[in-house]
Amino acid sequence: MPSHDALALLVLAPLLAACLTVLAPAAWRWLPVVGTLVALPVLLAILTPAVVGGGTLVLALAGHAAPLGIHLRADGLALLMLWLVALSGGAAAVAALRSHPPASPGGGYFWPLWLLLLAGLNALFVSADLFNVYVAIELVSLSAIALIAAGGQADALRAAMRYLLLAMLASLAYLLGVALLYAQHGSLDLYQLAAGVAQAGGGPAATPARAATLTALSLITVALLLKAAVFPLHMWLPQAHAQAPGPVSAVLSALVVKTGVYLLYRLWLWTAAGLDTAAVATLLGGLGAAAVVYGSLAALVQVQIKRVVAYSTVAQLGYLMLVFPLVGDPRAAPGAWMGAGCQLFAHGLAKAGMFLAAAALVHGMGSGRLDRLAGADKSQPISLFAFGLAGVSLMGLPPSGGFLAKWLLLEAAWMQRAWFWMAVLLLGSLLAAAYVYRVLAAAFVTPPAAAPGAAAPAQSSRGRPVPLSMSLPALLLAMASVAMGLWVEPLLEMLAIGPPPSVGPMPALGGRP
Amino acid sequence: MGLNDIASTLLLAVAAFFYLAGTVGLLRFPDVHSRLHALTKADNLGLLFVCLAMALLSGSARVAALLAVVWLLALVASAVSAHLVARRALQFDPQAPAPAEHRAEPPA
Amino acid sequence: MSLLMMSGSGAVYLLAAAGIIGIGVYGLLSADHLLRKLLAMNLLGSGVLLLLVTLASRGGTPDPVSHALVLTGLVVTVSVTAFALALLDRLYRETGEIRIDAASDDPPDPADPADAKP
Amino acid sequence: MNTVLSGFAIFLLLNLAAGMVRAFRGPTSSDRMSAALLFGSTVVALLLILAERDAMPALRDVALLFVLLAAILTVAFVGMPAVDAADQDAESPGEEGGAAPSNDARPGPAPKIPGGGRRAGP
Amino acid sequence: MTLALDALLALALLALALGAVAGAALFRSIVMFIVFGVVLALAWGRIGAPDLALAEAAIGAGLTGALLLVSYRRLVRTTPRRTPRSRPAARLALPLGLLSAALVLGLGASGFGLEDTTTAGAGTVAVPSTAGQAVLAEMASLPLDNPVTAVLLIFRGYDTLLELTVLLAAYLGARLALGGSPPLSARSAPAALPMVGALLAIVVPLSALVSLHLLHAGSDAPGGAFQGGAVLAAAGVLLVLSGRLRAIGSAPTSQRLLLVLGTLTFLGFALAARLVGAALFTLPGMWAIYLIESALLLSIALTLVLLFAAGGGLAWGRE
Repeated sequence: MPSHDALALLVLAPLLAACLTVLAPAAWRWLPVVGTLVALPVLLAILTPAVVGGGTLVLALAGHAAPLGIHLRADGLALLMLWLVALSGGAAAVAALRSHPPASPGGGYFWPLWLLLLAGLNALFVSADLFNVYVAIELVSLSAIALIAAGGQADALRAAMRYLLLAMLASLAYLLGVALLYAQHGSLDLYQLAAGVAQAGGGPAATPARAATLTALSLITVALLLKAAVFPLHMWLPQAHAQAPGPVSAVLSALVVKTGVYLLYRLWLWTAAGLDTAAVATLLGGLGAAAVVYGSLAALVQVQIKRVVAYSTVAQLGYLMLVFPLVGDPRAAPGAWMGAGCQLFAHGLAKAGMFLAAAALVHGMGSGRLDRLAGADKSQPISLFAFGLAGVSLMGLPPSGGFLAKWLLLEAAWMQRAWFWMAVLLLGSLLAAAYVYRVLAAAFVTPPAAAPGAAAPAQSSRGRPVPLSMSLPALLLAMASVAMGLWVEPLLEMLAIGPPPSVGPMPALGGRP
Repeated sequence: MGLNDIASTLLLAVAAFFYLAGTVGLLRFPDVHSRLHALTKADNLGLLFVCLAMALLSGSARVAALLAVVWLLALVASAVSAHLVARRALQFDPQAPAPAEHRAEPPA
Repeated sequence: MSLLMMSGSGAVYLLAAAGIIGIGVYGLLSADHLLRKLLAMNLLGSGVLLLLVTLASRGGTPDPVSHALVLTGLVVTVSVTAFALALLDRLYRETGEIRIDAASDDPPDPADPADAKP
Repeated sequence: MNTVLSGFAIFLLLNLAAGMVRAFRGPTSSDRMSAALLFGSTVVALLLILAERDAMPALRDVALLFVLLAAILTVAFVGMPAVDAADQDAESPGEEGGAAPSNDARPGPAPKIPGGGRRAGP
Repeated sequence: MTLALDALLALALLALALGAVAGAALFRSIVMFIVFGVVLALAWGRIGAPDLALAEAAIGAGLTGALLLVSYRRLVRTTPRRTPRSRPAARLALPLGLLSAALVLGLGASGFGLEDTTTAGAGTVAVPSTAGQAVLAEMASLPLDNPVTAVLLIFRGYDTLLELTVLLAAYLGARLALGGSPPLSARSAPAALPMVGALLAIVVPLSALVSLHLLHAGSDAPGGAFQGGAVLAAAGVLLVLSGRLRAIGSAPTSQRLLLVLGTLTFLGFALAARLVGAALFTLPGMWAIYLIESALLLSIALTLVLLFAAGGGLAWGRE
């Protein structure tokens, strides 16, 4: 199969599968789902060598070139995200197959939505067209929010509603920005727009063209910050991610919020690459730093395990924003860029694993509260181990992928003597260690024999066995996030394909930790 | 200005009169039912004359047929709508005159 | 065919779009009832779409791409609105609530012990 | 002729504005709905005029569509409970919903909206 | 004269928008919003976008209006009295609203000032013309005359496919959110009156005809699958409201097929193009466009009716 077809099929196959899942009789719904889970890695296995060998792949749909038609585009970053969708999404789906059986009545709605979510994510990552991205964002938001509400508890519905309102608002801000850009430059292609944006934005200070272009970029940026839940626009995230069913939380934290970050990269490192973005980069970095500190501190004081993990997502997303100031220095740029890629991937794996592990722990212990985890070390060893392993990656301990990401970012900060960013990176790791440790510590406590005052559920819910299909995907993802640090060359090789213009050609590999 | 134009202008003037009457009624009449009565009758006549004027201006049989459909449909729709709104007003709006036999009508 | 540029009409609709967007933002923030929030959101969307077409047809000829985009935008908006109304329906039935603090941070932790969620 | 058509269109728009006043003032929801009916017939006329004036035959299709939709919206409206803040008919017997057990649960007070509250009905 | 007409329309739009967000009466807001959609359709017509006028009339004013009305009815029926809380956001509402209006206005006005940034620095800019101009230039070589339909199906067909899936996701999501609870009745009792029966007998067949007309017209004149689908859906909504159709918990296979028929047909053509060696999403000719649009129309109509009825499927007859 030609690699171009594989690129398009990464979007179209899940779409087709979603339709088939709607059509299939209940007993056969699992088939298109499993088919998609298998097909995505296979398609990627076809696509990856073509991109790594032949450079960025561009596909003009219906044969119409860009201002007229829509381009699909696969470069290193897109490929990285596609792999993340296939791996994290796949593992979470295995867990979800157990918690939401396809043959159940709800499964007839849950699984097509899951597949549409995957299709939307893939569509977003390969799209080169601003409006197409808008439609993909809507598909992702809509299916993600519906999946949050799948539980049906009051808190989940509230969280879904709040998320929906903010997502609608963000989409409209995005669309307004796109309208301004299209009116100004006559194209919707992210990469074609770069020339016009550079010209309009680089012009004399107070021209209307410059004002309109910069406002459009700001509107889109605010919209994406909201989608990416970057501090201080994170307020919807903790509830939404904590209240969703476990596998859905995993996908939300690992993939859905990443769409905002991914598009911010595309916008500021590609489309607006011709502008002098130092101030914007500092601002975005500052927000990221605030997110790292705030998210970590908030994670430290949570009572519910899933909320700890959700706030940890707020913090970890902050690291991804630190890239903007760090790629400013040409010497440090390649390292910072690779660090960002590694962080995207490592966090995607680790956080999906952590949420699945947390869900398994909650299931096993019968409660989501930290003080009820006591004794989990005995009854839930696999889940707890997975949680800890994912925590190792989040803290950035060697040899995990998280370590590599943070090391690369630190190195980039060191090269430009950016002490503030270095301090943030180190502080974030320390705080991550603290909140992961807090969960583990709560689990290793010996359960009180019979707490007198508290209405302790003595043995009823203590140590319910957890099916392997819940804990094993978590363990695999957590292991992958750690092992990634040992086997990172393919990833770095991928990231070197089509880096942002400001980063320039990547140096030859080798000599990396 | 040809004969056609003059005729259509006249028709439009008549239409304007009916529309004006309907609107004045809607604004000035004291209760829902009289307002409704002013509105539906006058406006449908107004629409009729607009349709006639436009049919004349376009001079195409196809357009004239389409306009006829529009007007007839508007007639049906407004008859039903007015009936439903009036019926509902009887049931729910206390300041509307409420004859006993209507009050007692079962809700179907 | 289009009369947009012959007079100052383009500017008039631009003005209208800007006003609608402003009113939409106002309504969104000031509304308390969720139904009204959704309504304001739809207004805001209409304003944005109107702006998209008005700006794109600056040159005088209608821009078919912008029309197609708006058509897509309309369908997306009605889809999201319909979903939101279903969600609101369920929320209302579960909790009796018809309002939500979209801007507030998350509520305090519920202290109930039986909040297990798989 | 174009001037005549434009003039008539403006006249119709002014009519619309008058209808808007009624729709806004109410006082009952039936008033609002009858104002909306006025909108229907006026807008249909406007569309027919504009179709001729701007040589856009497609606007006649839009007019046809409006006539169809007016009927549907009325039927949707008729099922409304009359509990809008401006309506003050909570004491009228519950009539709608057929056999649904809505009679006892029906017209509760209108949803309280801050900044407004219930309007004093006439 | 023309300017006065447009200015009046714009003023009406603003007044209606204001009426929709201001004041306490929610029902009034909904009526104002519906009328806003009606006037907006007029405005689309004036801007030279009759396609959008059709879509706005059917989708913006008609279906969204009916959705809001029915939702209002469901919510208001048993709404308990609640004490309002003070909200900081409400205090920011006015300044922020004014600010955003001023911002957009300033930008739009400045956008009017510079006609062509794209040609200003000729040669250095990679974009030769706007996408819209490029489409108009290509129209001569296409078998259809409506550029909007050409964009929707030929140039940006991929967008349309994704948009269909958004619609499908909305249906699936609404069902999931409702959680298998029995669908609430959308029926209104007085709709069982004999007059309504007469109305149905006229409006439903006519809607079907109009939707076919719009579908057929769409290739050469304004109209198309979305507008036609919305009109057909409106007829379905009327049937639901009057109790002729009722929502049931889950869809039978035939309806599930209809739901995804549009997406599947489009997807099928998009992929089949590769079999004959063409680029993905290349359509083989007018017949394919008609086929796809017909399938789209049916799927869109059914999905919209199901979203309205809040049901998994539909069945004939009263509840």
